[in-house]
Amino acid sequence: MSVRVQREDFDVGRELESLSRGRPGVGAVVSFVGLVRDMVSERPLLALELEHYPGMTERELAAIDAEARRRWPLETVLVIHRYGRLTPGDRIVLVAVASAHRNAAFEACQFLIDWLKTRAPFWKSEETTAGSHWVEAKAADDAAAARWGAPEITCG
Amino acid sequence: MSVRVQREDFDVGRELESLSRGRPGVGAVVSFVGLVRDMVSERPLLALELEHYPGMTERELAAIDAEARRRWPLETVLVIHRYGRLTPGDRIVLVAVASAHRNAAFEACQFLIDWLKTRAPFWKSEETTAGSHWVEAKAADDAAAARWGAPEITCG
Amino acid sequence: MKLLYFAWLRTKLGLAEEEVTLPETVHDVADLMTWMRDRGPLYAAALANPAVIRVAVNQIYARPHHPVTASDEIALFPPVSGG
Amino acid sequence: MKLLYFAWLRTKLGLAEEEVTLPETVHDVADLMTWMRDRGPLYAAALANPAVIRVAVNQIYARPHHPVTASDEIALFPPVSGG
Repeated sequence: MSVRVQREDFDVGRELESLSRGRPGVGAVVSFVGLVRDMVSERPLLALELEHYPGMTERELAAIDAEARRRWPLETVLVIHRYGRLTPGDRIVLVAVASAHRNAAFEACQFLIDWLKTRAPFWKSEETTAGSHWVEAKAADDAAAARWGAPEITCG
Repeated sequence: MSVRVQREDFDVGRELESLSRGRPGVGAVVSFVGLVRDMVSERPLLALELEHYPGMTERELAAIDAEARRRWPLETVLVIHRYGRLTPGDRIVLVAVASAHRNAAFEACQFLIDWLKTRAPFWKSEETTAGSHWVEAKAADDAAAARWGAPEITCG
Repeated sequence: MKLLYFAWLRTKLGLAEEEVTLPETVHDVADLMTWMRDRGPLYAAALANPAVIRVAVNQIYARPHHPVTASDEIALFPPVSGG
Repeated sequence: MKLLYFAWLRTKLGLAEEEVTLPETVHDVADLMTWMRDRGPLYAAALANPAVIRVAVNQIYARPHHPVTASDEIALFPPVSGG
């Protein structure tokens, strides 16, 4: 497993290639790339500021990764998440999974990004012409994570 | 939409980049890469020979692509499938989908490869130390395609 | 009428394509399959199990009652195994 | 005890972290939240709605009855929005 939290961009082709190189049992590589869109709430987005909790982020991503490996037979898992200032078109996150068969790779990749979105301590602040505001967690993301039986994390 | 049937390898990073470049509404790119594995039926695989039906292949892939766009709101779809002689570790197929949101991209990508596997006129011949033999269609692939309500294609 | 064969159907028959004159008795895909099996033991053996034969008429999958005409390109092949 | 704040909790409180002496009344996360709200109107306002506050003890999500000690690193933050 491999988890990276970084300010810099990443090379998707090189990263995906590394998932299967030297692993002749890999028959399927499924990946998700999340990108900054140009519009939010019908306003042009100028920039996104991604804050995170160093230490806990890596720990939580490693836990999500371990959970995926417990559920599916995977050869390799890679999660790269950026932080800092990003602008429309920039890559935010890469989740990639290599497995012998495609169904495990698809399911695990979707599981990883669903859990990451509800558990990994990242917060987005959006800068538009109307100013900056913190992005609220989405009910749709909670619902997506709930499909996989995610544990609750409210503090009450 | 873009469909390519070719003998040559492809550059995954470059292809994925092209899916979102100049399309600022893209928030998610999901891709599947299929690779030649080194073992088949517990024997080392020496090579794979991929035959196809030129003309019908492109037509069928375009139809699968159109069906995906009818079902999900997608920005871009790309399917590249190789033919000819391939050896373990080689890439066989790339299916990639760009969309505003990740769920549509994941579902459409999985749909595309499931339908491709049961409808696109490609046939694999496997060469092992025991000789060459034609790969039979897999019941698991039929089942995967049936999830999406694939039309029957038996001739009776 | 142009007939194309792929994968093990091609190797069993020993040919990738042939031109045939459409017999008057053949009006649809089912008729064609019946006629093909009568063309000799090689055809009869290769086409014995309809469950493992797919037919495309002019590059589109065709069911048994799909009509066929002299100008059609007809392909016969096993279930596909790409991807 | 080290307290960390992130995202709008950090901007509302106007600080990213602080060292506090663990009061004797605080034994778990729920106690901590109660005590925090009594630290002044800024804290009371920022922590008014527990549904939008997550707590991590030593970088692991913690429920209300999770114990807290003087040597812990405790982080308070809103629901996450990465990915």
